[in-house]
Amino acid sequence: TDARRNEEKLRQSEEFLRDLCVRVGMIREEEKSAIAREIHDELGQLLTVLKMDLSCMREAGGLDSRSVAKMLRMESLTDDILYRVRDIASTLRPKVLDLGLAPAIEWLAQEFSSHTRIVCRLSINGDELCGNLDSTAITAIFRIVQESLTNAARHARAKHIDISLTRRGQFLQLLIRDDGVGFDPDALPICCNGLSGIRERAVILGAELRIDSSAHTGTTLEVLIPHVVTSA
Amino acid sequence: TDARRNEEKLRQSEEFLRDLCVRVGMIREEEKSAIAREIHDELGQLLTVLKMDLSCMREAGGLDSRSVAKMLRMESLTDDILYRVRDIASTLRPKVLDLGLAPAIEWLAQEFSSHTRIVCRLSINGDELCGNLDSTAITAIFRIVQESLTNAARHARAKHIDISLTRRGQFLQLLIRDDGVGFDPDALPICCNGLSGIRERAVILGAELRIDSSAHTGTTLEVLIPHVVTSA
Amino acid sequence: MIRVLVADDHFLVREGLKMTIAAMQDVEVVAEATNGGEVLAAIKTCNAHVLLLDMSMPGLSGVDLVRRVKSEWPGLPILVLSMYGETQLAAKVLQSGASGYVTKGKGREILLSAIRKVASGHRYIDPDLAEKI
Ligand SMILES: Nc1ncnc2c1ncn2[C@@H]1O[C@H](COP(=O)(O)OP(=O)(O)OP(=O)(O)O)[C@@H](O)[C@H]1O
Ligand SMILES: Nc1ncnc2c1ncn2[C@@H]1O[C@H](COP(=O)(O)OP(=O)(O)OP(=O)(O)O)[C@@H](O)[C@H]1O
Ligand SMILES: [K+]
Ligand SMILES: [Mg+2]
Ligand SMILES: [Mg+2]
Ligand SMILES: [Mg+2]
Repeated sequence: TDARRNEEKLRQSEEFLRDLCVRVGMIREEEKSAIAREIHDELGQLLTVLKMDLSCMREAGGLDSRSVAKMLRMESLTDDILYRVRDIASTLRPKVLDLGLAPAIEWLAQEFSSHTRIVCRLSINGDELCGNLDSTAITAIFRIVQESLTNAARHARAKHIDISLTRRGQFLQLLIRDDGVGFDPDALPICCNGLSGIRERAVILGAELRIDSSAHTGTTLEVLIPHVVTSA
Repeated sequence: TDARRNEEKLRQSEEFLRDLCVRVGMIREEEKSAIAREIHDELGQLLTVLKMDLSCMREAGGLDSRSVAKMLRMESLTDDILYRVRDIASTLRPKVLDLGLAPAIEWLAQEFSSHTRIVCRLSINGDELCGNLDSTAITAIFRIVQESLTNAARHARAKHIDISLTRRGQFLQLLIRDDGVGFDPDALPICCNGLSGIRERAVILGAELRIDSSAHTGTTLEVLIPHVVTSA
Repeated sequence: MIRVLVADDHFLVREGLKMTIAAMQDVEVVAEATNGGEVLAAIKTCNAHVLLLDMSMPGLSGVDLVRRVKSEWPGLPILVLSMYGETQLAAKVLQSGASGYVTKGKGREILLSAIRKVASGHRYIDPDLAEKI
C-alpha cells in the first residue's frame, strides 16, 4: 500500500504539473495577444492621429519650403513608427489567426516562401474538422507550424517543405516535412527553445508528437491531435 | 515490478513536465524582455526623434500663432505616445530588474502605493542572499510579489501590505501579508491566472508555497526558496 | 561656449540632438560617439566640457560606462539621457558618478538647463523624477 500511495502522490503531482503547463501556455498566448492589442490599438491609433495632424498642417499651406520639407520628414518618420508598431503587433499575434486555422497557415506559408524562397506546399484536408477547433488549439497548432518553418529555414538548408493537415479517424494529423540535412532529435543541446515550445504545445493539445529526422530523409514532424480537443 | 515500472514512468513524466514548466516560464520572460527591448529601442528612439523635430521646428520661429498651437498639440500627443510606450515596456519587464531584487521590489511597492494609496511596508533583510540569485530567480520572485500586490488591490480591500524577505537557515523566506477580507484558497474558480502564475513561479524556484487566508486575518502568502537556487 | 560630446548609438537620435543643440546660443557639439569604446577614445581628443550620454548602447554602456569614464576623467560632468523613467535607475546612475539624468523626449528648454547646470558643476535631475525621489 506504500507503493500505492506513492504512485497516487506521483500521479497527482503529474496531473498538477500538466494542468499548470497547459495553463501557462494559454496565459502566454493571452499575454501576447493582450500586448499585441494594446500596441496595435493604443499606439496605432495615437500615431494615426499624429500622422493626420502633420499632413493637415502641411496641406493647409502657408508654410515656407523649408518647413514643408521638415513636415514631410516628420510624416515619413511617423510612417516608419507605425510600420514598426504593426510589425511588432503581428509578430506577437498575427491578426489572421482570427480567421481560422487554414487561412492562418496559408498566410504563414506564403510569408515564409516569399521571405526564404523555399517552396512550401500545403494540403489541408481536415478543414471541416478545423472548424471545430477552439482558439487555444488553433493558436497552438499555428505556433507549431511557425516554429517548424523557422527551424527548416535556419537549420535544414531545405528546398521544399510540405505541410499537411488531414483527418485520421479520431485524430487530426499535422505533418511538416522538409528535405533538408536532418538532425539527431535525441542529441540536442539544451540551450534551445524552439522544440520545447513545440513540445509544450503538444501537451496543450493533448497530442502525440513524433520527430523523425536523418540526413537522407530530412526532417518530419508529426502531431496527432485527438478529436476530443475540437469540441470545446 | 509492474508497480515499480509504472512508478518510474510516472516519475519520468513528472520530471519531463517540471522541466517543461521551468523552460516555458523562462521563455515567457525572455519573450517579454525581447519585446520590451524592441519597444524601447525601436519605437522609443524614433518617437524621441520625432519629438525633437517638432520642438525644433516650433522653436525655430517663423510660424503663425495657429501653426504654433498645432505644433504644441502634436508635441503633447507625442509625449502621450512616449508615455504609453514606456508604460507598456515596463509592464512587460521593468528595467529596474537589472539592478537586483531589492531595488526592483522597492520600485514595485512605490508604484503600487502611489497608484492605490494602500500603504506598503518593506523589510528586506536577506539582501546579501539576494545578491546571489540569478536573473531567472529574481524575475520569478518579482512576479510573485507583483501578482500578490495586484490581487490585494483588486480583491482584498486591504489598508496595509507588508512585504518581507528574510533569510531562514537554508531558505530565503518571502512573506506578503495584507489586512484585507481574505478568501478560501481551496475553493477557487478555475478561470483565474494569477495564483497559477504564482504556483508556476514557485515550481521554477523549486520553492514551497503556502497561502493562509481568512476574513479575520487577511491573506498571507509565504514562499520558501531554497538557498540552492541562489548559486547559479 | 559649452563643448559637448554626444554619445548615442541611434543615428537619428544623434542627428536630432545635434539639431537641437545647434539652436542653443552657448552650446556646441564637438564630437560624437556611438558606443563605449568611441566615447573613451573621443574624450581624449575633443576637450569636451560635458558628456551627453545615452544609457543603452552596444558594448560597454550604462552604469558601467559612467563608472569607467568617471575613474579616468573625474572632472568631466556626465549628463545621462535615457528612455527609462524609473527613479531607482536614475538614483543608481547618479550614485555611479553622473551629474545629471534626463529622460528622452524632453524639449530643448530642459536639455539646455541640464547642460548648463552640469557644465557649471551642479547636478540636474529630470523634473518628472525629482518629485518622486
Ligand atoms: N528542420 C530541421 N532541420 C535540421 N536541424 C534542425 C531542424 N529543426 C531543428 N534542428 C536542430 O535542432 C536544434 C534545436 O532546435 P530548436 O528549435 O529547439 O532550437 P533553435 O532553432 O536552435 O533555437 P530557437 O530557440 O531560436 O528555436 C537546432 O539547433 C538544429 O540543430
Ligand atoms: N489577497 C487576496 N485577498 C482576497 N481575495 C483574494 C486575494 N488573492 C486572491 N484572491 C481571490 O482568489 C481569486 C483568484 O486569484 P487569481 O489571482 O488567481 O485570479 P484573479 O485575480 O481573479 O484574476 P487574474 O487572472 O487577473 O489574476 C480571486 O478572484 C479572489 O477571489
Ligand atoms: K549652438
Ligand atoms: Mg528553432
Ligand atoms: Mg490575480
Ligand atoms: Mg541607445
